[in-house]
Amino acid sequence: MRGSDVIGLPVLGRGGRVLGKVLDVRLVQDGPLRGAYAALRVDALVVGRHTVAAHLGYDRARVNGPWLVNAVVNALTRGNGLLPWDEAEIADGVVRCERDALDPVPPI
Amino acid sequence: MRRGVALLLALLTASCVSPSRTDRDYELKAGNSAKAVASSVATALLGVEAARRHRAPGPYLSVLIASAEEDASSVQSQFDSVQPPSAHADAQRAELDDLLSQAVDGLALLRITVRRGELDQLDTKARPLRAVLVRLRTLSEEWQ
Amino acid sequence: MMAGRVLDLALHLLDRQIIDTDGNPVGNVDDVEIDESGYVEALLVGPQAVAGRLGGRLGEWLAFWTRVLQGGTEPTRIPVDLLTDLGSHITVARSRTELGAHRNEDRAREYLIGRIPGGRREGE
Amino acid sequence: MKRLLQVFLGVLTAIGGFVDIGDLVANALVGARFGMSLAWVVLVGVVGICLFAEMSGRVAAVTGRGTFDLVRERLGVRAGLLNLVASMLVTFLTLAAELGGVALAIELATSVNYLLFVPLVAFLVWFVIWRMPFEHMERAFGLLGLALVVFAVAFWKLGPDWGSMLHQASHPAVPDGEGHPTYWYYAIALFGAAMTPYEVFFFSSGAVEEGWTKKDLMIERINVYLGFPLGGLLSIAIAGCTWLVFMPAGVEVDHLDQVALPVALAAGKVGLAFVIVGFVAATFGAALETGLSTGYSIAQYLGWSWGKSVAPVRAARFHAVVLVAIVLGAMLILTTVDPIMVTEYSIVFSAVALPLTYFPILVVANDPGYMGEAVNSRLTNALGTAYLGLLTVVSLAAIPLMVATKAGQ
Repeated sequence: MRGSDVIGLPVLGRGGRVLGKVLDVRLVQDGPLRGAYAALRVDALVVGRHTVAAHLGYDRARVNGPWLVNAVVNALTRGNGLLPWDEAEIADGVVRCERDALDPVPPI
Repeated sequence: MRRGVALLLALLTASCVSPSRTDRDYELKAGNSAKAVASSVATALLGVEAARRHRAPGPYLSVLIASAEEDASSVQSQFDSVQPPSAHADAQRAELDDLLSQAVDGLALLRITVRRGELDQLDTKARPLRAVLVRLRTLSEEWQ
Repeated sequence: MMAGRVLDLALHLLDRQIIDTDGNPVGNVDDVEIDESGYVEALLVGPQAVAGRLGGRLGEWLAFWTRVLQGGTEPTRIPVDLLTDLGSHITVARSRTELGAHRNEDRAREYLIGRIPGGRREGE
Repeated sequence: MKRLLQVFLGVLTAIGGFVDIGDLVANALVGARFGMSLAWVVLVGVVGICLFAEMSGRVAAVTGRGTFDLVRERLGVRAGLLNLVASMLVTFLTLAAELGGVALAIELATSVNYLLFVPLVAFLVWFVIWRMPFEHMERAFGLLGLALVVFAVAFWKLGPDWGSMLHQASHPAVPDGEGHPTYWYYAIALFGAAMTPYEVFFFSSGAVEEGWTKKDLMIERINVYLGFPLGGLLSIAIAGCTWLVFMPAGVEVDHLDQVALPVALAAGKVGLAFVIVGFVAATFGAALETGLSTGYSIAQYLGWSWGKSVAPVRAARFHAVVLVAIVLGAMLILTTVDPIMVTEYSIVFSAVALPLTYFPILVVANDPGYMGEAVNSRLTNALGTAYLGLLTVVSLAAIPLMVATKAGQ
């Protein structure tokens, strides 16, 4: 599987309700040692609606200026949520899960 | 990519030439043509002024006057290709076309003089153009 | 095992510049390969990987021309074992020739730039 | 002492490098039609380019990365590509316009048709990029471009009524016989000429090439904050010259030869010689910058080796892109399309494309992950936000105004 196979897929919750699309894949560096680093393990999917807004770094990294841009981007990314990887089922170009809502996205 | 740009430019400039349907349209077109040629003639006359005061060399003046002449004659041929909608417009066409021809001829004379290196004669040879310029301005204001 | 560093794929990995062991640019992280059990196996570099991400007509078009011009359908693969730094750019412990990510650059040199006099002088 | 000289030379280079074919044409045209009533736009444009150049220079010095490297990281591969294509179209048009400008300037001195010079000019531009060290290149053409200061001399000699000039500049009004849409269309053209995006691609990539660090930032700021405003004053002097000479005579500026006429009238043959040298240097220098910018941007987006600081064979694809761009630019001009018209379109499309690169740079300049302590100050962010709004409005309004006014007729 490639990263791009997951990013962009629609995410459906319980009863086929649309929760958004996959904006990003959260990785945790806690696997066995591979070279200089511990292996990167897929931990969760970041789900939301606005792709470009999510990549600017305002929602998860520590970017917070200028004020107005921050406010607009935060409004666009407010609904973003996290879906743990082990609850996600990928088939036929959609991600399904048995959920009504997503977990909040902790900043990095 | 180049073709795309050319196409875009062509589309954007295509709106410049259009048939005129009414007398008023025609008059506006005539006025604008008079104004454009007046601008070319005035440019050339400023060049003549620079030559009279020995402030511009021949090669530069030759480029300046030649491009003014080229502009004027292209405006004239565009104006001539517009269909006059009425007898009144016919009269306007005759009047302006005559004037535009005088302007183009006058500019050509200046170009020939410059290219022969006779910069000292420019001022004399530009005399008829001054009268043409005054009339072009009058018409362009009248037909606004 | 202690809790490791958290990275977001698109935010911290994709599109970052990869630098080889000699300090030469290898390319960008155009995609990543993830294995069955959810571990990142390799970084993928090259137009073949970009085509997959672009998708649509543009992606097909890019894939087609890459196949015609370059002959391969597989991007350059950099196993994660080779990564030595994951920061604002990513460094790897091999040269770009060893990685096999040098062919296009070589081609531009061979057919065009290397043939122009002065192309081989030192940089300033 | 040596440092002082370096700063001095840097400022002079920035002044001479500020003006290119777009500034020459836009200011001359606007001066003849609108007098000083659009001078305020140059001021707004200069503040904008200072802000943008300072931010991107700082980002380049701290991260060691060029603009499109970061644009792709922030916007992703798709939006980044769209951005690259739009910016490169504009830069390519500008490159073609500059090549045409050099040829037209040589025509003024020789009266030989400019088209004959286009292949030679294209070759020379490529050759200088191929052979000349970066710093010498930038400096030589920047300093020669200072010959354009003769416009300021000519303006002073033409003896404007300073009081009425100041009044006109500070109480802008649409002149009689011009419509509001035309006025705003030319305001956008003038703004696009002052704030051309390639200046920023070149400036930040140049900073990476010259290996700037945080320590060089002070010199960079002085260059920008002194050099660009003085370059802007030079632009206003060009507009002033055509205003005084052409507006009363009812002349509209359509050719580069006309731009030089006020200087000939005021300062004679020597003045004219300065103008022609200045035209050649300014347009040639800008042709180098735009040619390099196409290579920089594409190579940065795709993660290739780039730059003049390595041997050409080690950045073969970068040099190939530069070469192809120059050849295509020369071919566009050789189709006999009017270079002045290409210039006018290039500056308006510049205004359209500006937010595409401005916005990502503004975001990265606020990202402590890249910038550490060197993130934007509150003042920079306040100004930065105001300009983001302004650039967006300008970008959205440009094309509709172009259609409505039939490109300013």
